[in-house]
Amino acid sequence: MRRTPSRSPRRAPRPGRVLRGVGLALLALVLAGCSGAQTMLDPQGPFAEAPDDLFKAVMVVAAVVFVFVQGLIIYTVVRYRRRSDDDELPKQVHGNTRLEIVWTVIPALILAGIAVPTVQQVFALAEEPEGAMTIEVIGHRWWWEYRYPDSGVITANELVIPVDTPIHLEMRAEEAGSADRGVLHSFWVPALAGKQDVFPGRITTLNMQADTTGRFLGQCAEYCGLSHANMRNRAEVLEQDEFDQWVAEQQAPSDVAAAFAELTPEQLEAQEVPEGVDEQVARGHYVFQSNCVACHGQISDTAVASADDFVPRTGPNLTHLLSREEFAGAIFDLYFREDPDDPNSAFTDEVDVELLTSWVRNAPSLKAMRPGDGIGMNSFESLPQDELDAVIAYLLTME
Amino acid sequence: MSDATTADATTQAAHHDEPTVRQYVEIAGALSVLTLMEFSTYFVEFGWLHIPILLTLMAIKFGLIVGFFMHLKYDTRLYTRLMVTGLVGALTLYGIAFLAIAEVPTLMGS
Amino acid sequence: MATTTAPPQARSRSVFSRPTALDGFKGYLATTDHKKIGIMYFWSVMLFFFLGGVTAWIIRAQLASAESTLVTEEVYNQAFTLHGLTMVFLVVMPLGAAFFNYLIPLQIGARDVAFPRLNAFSFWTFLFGGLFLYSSVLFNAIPNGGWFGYAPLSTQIPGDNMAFYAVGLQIVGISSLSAAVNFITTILNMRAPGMTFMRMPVFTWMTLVTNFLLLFALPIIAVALFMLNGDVVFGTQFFQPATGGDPVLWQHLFWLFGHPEVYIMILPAMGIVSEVMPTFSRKPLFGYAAMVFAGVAIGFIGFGVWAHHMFTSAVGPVARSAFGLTTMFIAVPTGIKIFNWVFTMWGGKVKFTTAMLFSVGFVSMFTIGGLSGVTHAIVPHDAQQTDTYWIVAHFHYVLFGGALFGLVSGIYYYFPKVTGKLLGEKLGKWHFWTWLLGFNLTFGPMHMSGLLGQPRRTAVLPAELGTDVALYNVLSTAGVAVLTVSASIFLFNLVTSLRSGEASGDDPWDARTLEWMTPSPTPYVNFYEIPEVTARDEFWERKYAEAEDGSLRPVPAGASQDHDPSTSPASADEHGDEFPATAGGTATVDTSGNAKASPDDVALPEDEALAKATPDDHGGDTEHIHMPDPSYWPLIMCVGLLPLGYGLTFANPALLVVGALWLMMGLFGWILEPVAEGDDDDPEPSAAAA
Amino acid sequence: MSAAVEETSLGLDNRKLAMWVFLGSEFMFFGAFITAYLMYLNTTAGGPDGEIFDIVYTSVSSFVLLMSSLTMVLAHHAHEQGDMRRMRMWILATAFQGLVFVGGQAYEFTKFFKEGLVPTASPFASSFFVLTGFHGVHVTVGIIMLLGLWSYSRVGKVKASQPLKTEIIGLYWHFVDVIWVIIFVVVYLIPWG
Repeated sequence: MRRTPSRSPRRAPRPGRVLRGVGLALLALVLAGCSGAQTMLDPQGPFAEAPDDLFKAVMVVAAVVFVFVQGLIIYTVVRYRRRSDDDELPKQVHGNTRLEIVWTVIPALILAGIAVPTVQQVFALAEEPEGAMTIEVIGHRWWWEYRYPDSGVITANELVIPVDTPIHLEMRAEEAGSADRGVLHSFWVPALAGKQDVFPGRITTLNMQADTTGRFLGQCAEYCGLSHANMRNRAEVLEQDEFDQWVAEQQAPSDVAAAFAELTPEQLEAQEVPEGVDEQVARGHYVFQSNCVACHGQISDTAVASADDFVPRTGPNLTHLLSREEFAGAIFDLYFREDPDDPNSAFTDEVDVELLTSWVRNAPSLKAMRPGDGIGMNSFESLPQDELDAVIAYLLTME
Repeated sequence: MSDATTADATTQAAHHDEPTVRQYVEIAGALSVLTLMEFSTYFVEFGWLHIPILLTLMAIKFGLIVGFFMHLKYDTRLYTRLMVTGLVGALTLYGIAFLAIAEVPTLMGS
Repeated sequence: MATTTAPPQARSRSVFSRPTALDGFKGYLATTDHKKIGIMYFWSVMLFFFLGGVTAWIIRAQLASAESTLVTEEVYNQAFTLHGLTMVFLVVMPLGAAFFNYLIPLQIGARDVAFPRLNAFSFWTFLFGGLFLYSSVLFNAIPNGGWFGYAPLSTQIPGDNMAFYAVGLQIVGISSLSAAVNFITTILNMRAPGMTFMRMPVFTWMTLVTNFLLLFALPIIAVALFMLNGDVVFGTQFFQPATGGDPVLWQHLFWLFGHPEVYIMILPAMGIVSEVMPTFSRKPLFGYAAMVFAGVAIGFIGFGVWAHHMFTSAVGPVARSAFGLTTMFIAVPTGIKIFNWVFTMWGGKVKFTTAMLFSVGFVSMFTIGGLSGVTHAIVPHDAQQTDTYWIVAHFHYVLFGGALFGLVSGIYYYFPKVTGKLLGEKLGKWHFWTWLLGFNLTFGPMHMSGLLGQPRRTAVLPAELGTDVALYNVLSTAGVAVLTVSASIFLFNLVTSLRSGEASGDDPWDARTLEWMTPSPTPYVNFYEIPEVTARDEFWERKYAEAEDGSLRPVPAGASQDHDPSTSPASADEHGDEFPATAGGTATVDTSGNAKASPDDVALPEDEALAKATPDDHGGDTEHIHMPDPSYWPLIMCVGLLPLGYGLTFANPALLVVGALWLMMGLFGWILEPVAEGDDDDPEPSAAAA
Repeated sequence: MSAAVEETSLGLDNRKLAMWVFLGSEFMFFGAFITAYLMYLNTTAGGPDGEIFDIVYTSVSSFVLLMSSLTMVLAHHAHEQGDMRRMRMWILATAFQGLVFVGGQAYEFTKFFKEGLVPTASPFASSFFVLTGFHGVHVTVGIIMLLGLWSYSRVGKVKASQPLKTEIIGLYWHFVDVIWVIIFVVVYLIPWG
């Protein structure tokens, strides 16, 4: 089950990278971690800010208590240490009721002070915000799926949301298309909100809102078995108009899919090449039909009218694969980075075809999965190389 | 009252006020009647009182058994406290857990 | 009375003759001596601590760099599951039990626990439970669902991995439950005359609270584990969403046990620190009553905070608020304890032995863990913290910086009592400072990596996160290296001190409580004479009296309240090798702690057992001292748990039957075992009275 | 009582105290099973629900178990008076009634199995069988203890001077009975639907 080297050389830290990481981390230490890919100290929206304010206030109190108690300990052990020649017994004090009351009451008062805003916030955060946009979040082993009931969009790994709009997530776990199978996950984008566990057969909710555009990282935070570490998620916050454009693009079938939609069943049966479609791409379509559709669903599934039409699926919808920047539970970059050494640098326009190919050829060798139990992607080692190339060519049309 | 026991040397001083055989049988009779009453609720509808009645009968039976058959009425209070701690602990903790489970929306299908 | 007396039972009823060996390997196998059992607990813990360390190394080596491929996800998942299980159930809990065993009878002035054979049973069950859990290695089925075993994942993992989890913990739980019944009975009922509740040492108090927590928490996990066992092995539907089973039920049951478990681990350490601090400050514990009250309060509130482990689960706002509040207010009794410890040292003459250093380290480190614990009570922000390294840092500050520092302090403090030798102070100081450094280096940076977003239980550190947390992870891994060096120093110190440590004398620390009144190493009978307790710090009160000017002066040797030279500490060195042999009794005892008994002596006529001295009979050298007899049956009975356990793991009816029959046979052998005298059976007084 | 008892701090016998301590923890044990049962009352996954119970049948076996508590306490009473013959008789009667109860339960279970109520059917079925099954295991252990007590008293291992042994086993037996008093009402009689 060891990952093949095809992944590690790409991702394994080189010495330079480690040094760079150390430098960055030192910087982060100086800034008290105010920046970072997945930090909980740099909230970007009201649902993360309110708890953060409370936390930081408590941390100030805790720091005062910390300094006081540790100072008291140090003072005591230094002041009252025994000199070697000192055999005299100290005064045998058994207690002091007044002192004891003091250190019972004062902490209780401090805690009561923390308790009031805490309880207020618990209830405030549980309310569904007004005018919220509902998105369904579905945890699979081991990737996240998002469904937009208003627009019929289905996507994976990267949650795309508009800025300044409250988002209401309705979340559940699913597996192999069954709503009451699956295990617990926890959805978490620290910059936007705290985490919330996700259950099979039950709906939990989470509110979030982003005040700034940008890309925020998260990952599954409830242990969900073998590849728990490889279940990451991102939130892509866009301006409202960019978001609307994104939705429109997602709703439109891809050019190739549209071309195939023109064909009659007989033509499809005969595996004909539609007009204006590259022959290899068309071949890839038919290979996809016989090997991939069972889990990933029809390519055109994305443009559906209502939530009722959603088809439960085992693998992510691939219609607009190239509109995402990462794949396989967001553990691999679909596009090259501007700086190959910096895993957080911006993406280029160039697809990492080699990585995508090796993923399709033998996914379980790159990511720990259990395809035998219907969890995760099968290996397609037995697929002839030309068919594999055709599928890749086909996938590369899914913009 | 206790006539059969006095002669026996092994009778414990601490136990001399324990029930006699006759009392034991009477308690068993009471338990039987209570069980019969419980049983009868199966055939009679008491409306909203149904569950409270059953629980009350159950509590009385419980009290009779632990109080007399298990001698809690005559033994040291410590035993009673141990039992009550377990009983109240179970009721409280599981009760709270039950309420906490009930507070969140139920499962989707089932 | 005609039916009363059967002739004294012949020894032939038992399959085995009652073992008599008190020394050597056989002596350990059959021992019912609480001290030997405590020592066996200790060495078993050392074994499991090593294994727990190995798993820790796997975790830290993997996380030392981002996107590491050193071990696979499967191996990593097994490692952190086993690490948690080992450290909680096979290290911290039984290390506490080692101290209960060795110290409780000594601290309350008893010769043994209430049920010595049950005590041996508890130990063997713990050991077999631990070995059972680790035997999963042989079946390539190491538990891999996390120590918390959340359903439905735990029920869906293919293979027998989580069956080993369910059954292994069940066995360990049986051990703890039987020990809890035993120790509660012992502490309530076996105290020396005059030892009222408010004169009990704080360690005894904390042990009592701990065992009550065990008593009421273990049945809950037992039920949960039975259900899990059913779901994993036998196809029941408790946690299966497909048929309407609710995974949240598992969470409630697990944490209903799991949170008291935290206090089960920390309270014994608190008790030890409460013994060490007064001794080395040469002052009584500050606010004894408050300390006891706070311990009891922690025990009570500890049962009411469980859902704070579930703030991001399917738990509604009312429950979130309620459990947030209880979680906050458990900090109050904890704070009371911390201030009382500091003020125990305040105004004292603090001597920094290694034991004291570890205790001060405990107070300091535990404070950090306590403060980060309060942040979990901020429910909205707990949704950020939970399942990150912030939590990992927190509970290691509580369980390592707290529980383990306290328990190690206890090892240094009580080593002379157990062995008669000092545990090397020079190496001890090296041990302490490297331990403190390594501990903070390992777990301090985890606060930062947690706040920066590193989740727990992830086999791979993502590259994009790795840039932020790389330094902290490297530091953590380096910290484990320091801890390894430190643990090696400790082990070396332990071994060399055992072989050639400096003789300690009976009371090397000028201590305060009853256990130090006995010679070191503790003789087989504990106390040649059960002491009469008149004060809280009984031993101290016997050693020091108030002079006319109000200051304390040592009481001259031989002038203590207790005139028997054999118990007087001042003359303890002088009584030499001649402890008055018991005339016709079961055991002749010499001061090296070895009792010699000949088979002929053991089978006593029953009426002679009546000569057993009452505590107020300070008859001196004519006293019979009745010690519990050794027995093989606890060990034999425990062996039956193995077929039963494997039967439950592999759904094998034949093994289940074998196990059940074995246990029944063991039980009957246990009951039928002839009693020499003074065991947990009746001394048959009425037969003689008639 | 005995010399051993007078020596203890509380003046109580260790074994009896330990039994009570243990029973305190047993309430938590059965409480969890009952909680799970109540939680899953309506979670039958389309399979059989509580309607399947035969109240008349169960009432009879409950009554038998209840009366076994009477014979148990009579056995203890006889033992206290040193009447070992009578004590043995009542012990046998108690064990016999326990056997009737367990046998009845076994019969009831097989009947349920035939009607489709098996432990793997639904959370409701699982929690019903585990709750009543563990109670049955407790009764069985009690029967073994009673038979042990009976045979030991025959060979003189348990003497007339030791009514405490009967009392402690009795405590366990009554506890098992008391748990059934709760189960009988909560599981069988209350029409939760």
